[in-house]
Amino acid sequence: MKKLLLIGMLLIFATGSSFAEYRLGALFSTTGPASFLGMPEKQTLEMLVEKTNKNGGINGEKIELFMYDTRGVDAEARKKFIRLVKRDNVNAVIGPTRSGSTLAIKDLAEKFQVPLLSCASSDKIINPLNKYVFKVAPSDKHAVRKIYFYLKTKGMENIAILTAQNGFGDSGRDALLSEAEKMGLNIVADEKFRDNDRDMTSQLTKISERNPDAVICWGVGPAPAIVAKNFKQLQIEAELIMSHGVASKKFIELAGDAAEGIILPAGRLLVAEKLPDSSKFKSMLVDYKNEYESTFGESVSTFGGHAYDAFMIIKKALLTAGKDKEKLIKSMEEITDYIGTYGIFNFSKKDHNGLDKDAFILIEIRNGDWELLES
Amino acid sequence: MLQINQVSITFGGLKALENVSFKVPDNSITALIGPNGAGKTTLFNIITGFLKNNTGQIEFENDDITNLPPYKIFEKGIARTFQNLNVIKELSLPENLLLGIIGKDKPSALKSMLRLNSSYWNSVTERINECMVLTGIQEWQNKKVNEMPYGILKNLEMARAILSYPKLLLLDEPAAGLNNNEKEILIELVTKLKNRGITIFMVEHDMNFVSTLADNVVCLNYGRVIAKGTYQEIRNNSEVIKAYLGDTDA
Amino acid sequence: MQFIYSGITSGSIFALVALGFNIIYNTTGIINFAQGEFVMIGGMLIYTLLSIYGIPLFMAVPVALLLALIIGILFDKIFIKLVKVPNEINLITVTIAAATIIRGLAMVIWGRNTLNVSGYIPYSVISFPGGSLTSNSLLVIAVSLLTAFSLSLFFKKSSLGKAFRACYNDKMAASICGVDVGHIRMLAFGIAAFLGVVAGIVTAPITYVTYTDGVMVGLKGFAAAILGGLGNFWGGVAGGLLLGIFEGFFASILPSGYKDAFAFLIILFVLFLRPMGLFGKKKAERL
Amino acid sequence: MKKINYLFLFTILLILVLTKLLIKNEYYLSIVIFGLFNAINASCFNILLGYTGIISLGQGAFYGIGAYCAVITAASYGISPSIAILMASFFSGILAFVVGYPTLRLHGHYLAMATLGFGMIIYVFMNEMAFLTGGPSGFLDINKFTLLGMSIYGESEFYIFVASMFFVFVVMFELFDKSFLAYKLKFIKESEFASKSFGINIFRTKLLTFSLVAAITAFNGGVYAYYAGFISPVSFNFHYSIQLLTMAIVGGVGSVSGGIVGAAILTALPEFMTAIEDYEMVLYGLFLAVTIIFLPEGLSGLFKKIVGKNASN
Repeated sequence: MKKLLLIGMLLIFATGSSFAEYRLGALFSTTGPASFLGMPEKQTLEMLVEKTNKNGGINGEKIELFMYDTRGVDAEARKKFIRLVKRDNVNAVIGPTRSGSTLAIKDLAEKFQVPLLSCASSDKIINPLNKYVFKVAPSDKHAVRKIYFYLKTKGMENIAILTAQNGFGDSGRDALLSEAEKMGLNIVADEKFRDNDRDMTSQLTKISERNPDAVICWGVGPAPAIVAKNFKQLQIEAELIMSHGVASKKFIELAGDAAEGIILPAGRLLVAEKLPDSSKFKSMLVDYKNEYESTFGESVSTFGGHAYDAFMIIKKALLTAGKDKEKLIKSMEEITDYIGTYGIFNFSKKDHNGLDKDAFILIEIRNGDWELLES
Repeated sequence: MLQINQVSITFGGLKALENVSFKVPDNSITALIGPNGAGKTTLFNIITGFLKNNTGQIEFENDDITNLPPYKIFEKGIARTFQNLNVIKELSLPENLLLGIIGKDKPSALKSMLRLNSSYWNSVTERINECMVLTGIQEWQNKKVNEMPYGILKNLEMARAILSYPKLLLLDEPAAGLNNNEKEILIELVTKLKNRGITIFMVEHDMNFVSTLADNVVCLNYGRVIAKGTYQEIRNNSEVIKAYLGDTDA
Repeated sequence: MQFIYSGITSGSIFALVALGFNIIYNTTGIINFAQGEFVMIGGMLIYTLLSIYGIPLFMAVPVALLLALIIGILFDKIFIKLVKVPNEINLITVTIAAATIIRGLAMVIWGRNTLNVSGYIPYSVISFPGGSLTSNSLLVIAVSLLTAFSLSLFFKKSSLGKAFRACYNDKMAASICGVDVGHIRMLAFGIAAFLGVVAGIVTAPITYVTYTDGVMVGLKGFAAAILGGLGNFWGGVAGGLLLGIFEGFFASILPSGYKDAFAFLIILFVLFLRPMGLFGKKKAERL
Repeated sequence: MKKINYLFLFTILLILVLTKLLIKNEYYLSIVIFGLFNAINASCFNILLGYTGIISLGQGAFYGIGAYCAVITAASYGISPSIAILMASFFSGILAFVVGYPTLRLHGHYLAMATLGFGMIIYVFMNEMAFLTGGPSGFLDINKFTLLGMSIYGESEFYIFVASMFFVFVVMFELFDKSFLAYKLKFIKESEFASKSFGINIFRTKLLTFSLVAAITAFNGGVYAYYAGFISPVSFNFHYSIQLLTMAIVGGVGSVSGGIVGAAILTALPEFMTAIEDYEMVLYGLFLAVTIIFLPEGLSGLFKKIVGKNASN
């Protein structure tokens, strides 16, 4: 009985679609462990869509946004992607937040022939290349290279890594291990932690016994802040380096004094105001930052920047190509010299990311704020 | 039929049973009596394999069954009823009786699922009906279990035990909680069972009940056998009287 | 050696949560899957009182604890008491539902971000042989053990505590002797919530507060209670400390990715050897 | 012997066929497919909890083991997916036997803890054995699913396959429910003491049930993996096991329809709540709480009552 009713309801929902506007889909992980990556992405996109619509939309047509929460669960991302494509008939999809979720829907994007602009970092998203899948977040290896170059110039060779047991930490760990081999650095310790671990002293004690020159921690959420605190508590004499996963003011707030002196690779957005005036990124980043912070009353995060870039790219493509999916792909592949929050995007048929290692800059935390370590 | 040899068990220093020995002869009704805490139910649980005795052995039809798991002891032909009723409220009366059949016959699960042995199940239905008639519960078969009076539930348990065609039937306080009318029916039933060749061994408090039925009586006190014999012999045994009087004093 | 110190710190929290489990188990016979949520609520409450309303600490803590008692009692009134057929499995599932609701509400009220509570005492690192602890961790250990001791005194000495213990032993007998069992159960939830909130308050400066925190801490507390033997007061405390030390130990000798697996493996082995937990008594089965 | 409820089986079949005929939208079809996977898992959980009285919070692990084994063996040894699924199912059954051997001696909350611990251990291994499983980022190289040389791809084809699998499962479940086996298990659930003294080797029965259920769950997991085309450990963690518990309880334990109804409702529910994102968790919890508080026999119990009343009128 109930099942019949259910099907009836499903049918009513199924017939309610219209095709007037540009229909944009988005999948972000706004709950679950990756929520503090997903939330700024969601808010940024909402802000941009609203603004665009207020200013007359694209080619005079309004954008309708369909946005779902993946809860950080890959199966959920898959479900919601099908929903976007088959129920909401979207022209393109931005997201998902997490690498795992993106990989989970990679084949669907091809099957349904819908352009997907992922906000996740794993290299596997664009390699092997899938005609319909783009990535606006820089790859982990770019961040890792940036760190390793820095360590090399400082003459540090023995490195300990401490990575989160999730997709972010895992793909970071892969990059850390493979790039270390290429650049001739020694990984002296390879430890892990879980997102909900609340004490890392055991791992850090083990690390400190190996006397590394630098400890690189790759994780998101509150756990890296606890690593920073425990690191200080154990008085380990090594340089502590974090990933771009902590590039939000929240991290400094949580880690407090323990954050002082930590170095991390991050997008330029964090230090927008501190960029030299000559930087071509400055005005655009400051604008986005101010707009975001005044709209939502919280500090901007570089992850929101991914949504910003993704929206700008899709907007550009829609402006020139319209809704036709093949044309849309082609026009995205032709985008070059787009100045995004993470660097200059140069897409091509073979490169669906368009960023290089200069997407990242190194930042040091000093006096509770981000400072540019080098430009 | 059943022989208890020098059985002892201790619980954390407390001797619950001490060198208990007696026989349950073939085709008889034997009653185990004794004041509360004498170790009657403990002995029952040792016989049925739920407790492991420290020393001594138990023979059933000259087979050593000491410390066998409960289901093996049942397979030898010993069935029992319980002090606390073990019926499933959500199942009907005949369904509850199935337990006696399943354990005994061990029917093939696959055949049953694919319904390949319907003649067997027809015979089961017949056996169940027969047994309900025998125990006088057939008119309750369509009622819900939680609507049944206590006496019927006790008979249900009895019926379930009989269904497995046991050689030895252990009854744990069969008369407890029954009114006189129900007791009489029970006496009739137990006699019928004895006439069918089932040996009966029971724990019972009700002396009238014991005197009417039991061929032999064993009296336990503080874990030891203080007397055994016919009811008449036991009745005049001074130790038994002391044990019971002591019991009533307390 | 460091793993012992950090193990005792996290272990004393597991111990408090395990005590909460035990108290509810003893009065209702169920596992309260929302026990971890009480810990999260504790952190959230103290954050709200201190950081949002700016109430001084010496006032904020009693207010939070009072609220905890109220939350626990409401929990009993709303979820447990209403269940029409209060069998074990229905009650357990209703606590799962309650945990989901509490977590969802916390997300709506306090948002998804991790919140920071600043330390109650000045930060310092205290060195021990082979390791160190922060002043905040010491506070956690001290408060947890103190709470456990005062609770055990309450159960031993006060008449209300005695009524509790009567309920543990035999509900029927207790109610015949004039103990209002429903009342005791309500109080049990109050105390369990109280313990959770104590744990939440003391850990907040070390571990921060996120609305999802309750799940893991609840699970670990459950594991600790089982390890020590469900319903056994000091067993829960010992189970909590042991679990904390196991975790630290495995993280320090094994590839740390596997540490959780080994902590649970140990629990499984303990259960296989002692099916009623380390200090649990085998319940005499009524046959 | 109870009569087989042909009406129930026919209704299920009718719903499955109608779904195929009426739902053309692949999205809704995919939701139904997910629902069917959940329904099988929740029913399996129901066999354990509602019939045998085994509370297993590690069912997600068996689901995951099935999924991973099925895709790993196929990808690395070139075995055909359908054979790989069977192998995964067999392996999972054996594993359940080995795990169940010490575990099923435990009871109640201790058993719940042990199975939960088992689930956590498997979850850690799925994450950490990256060389096999791809780690937390998931397993990507899933072959196309073929059955007897036919390739099955896309929602519509998969629906036919999964729906047939589901129907076979329901028929088997119904046959089981109406066979003496269901009573045997219910006796064990109600009183281990009585069952033991009536000659039932309860440990062996429990162990076989547990293993068989694990094998079915793993089979289901294998098919799921090929349908999803991507798997990662989060899909099989402790939360999924708890979800199965809630599905079984909301639907009603101890009946064939319970797990199915529970899975249908709780799979569909979130789809209607996407608009109220922030309150989704609260509402989901409220729905659960209200069902358990006011409908002790679950939703299927409620339907039965309504149908029963109509019939008696």
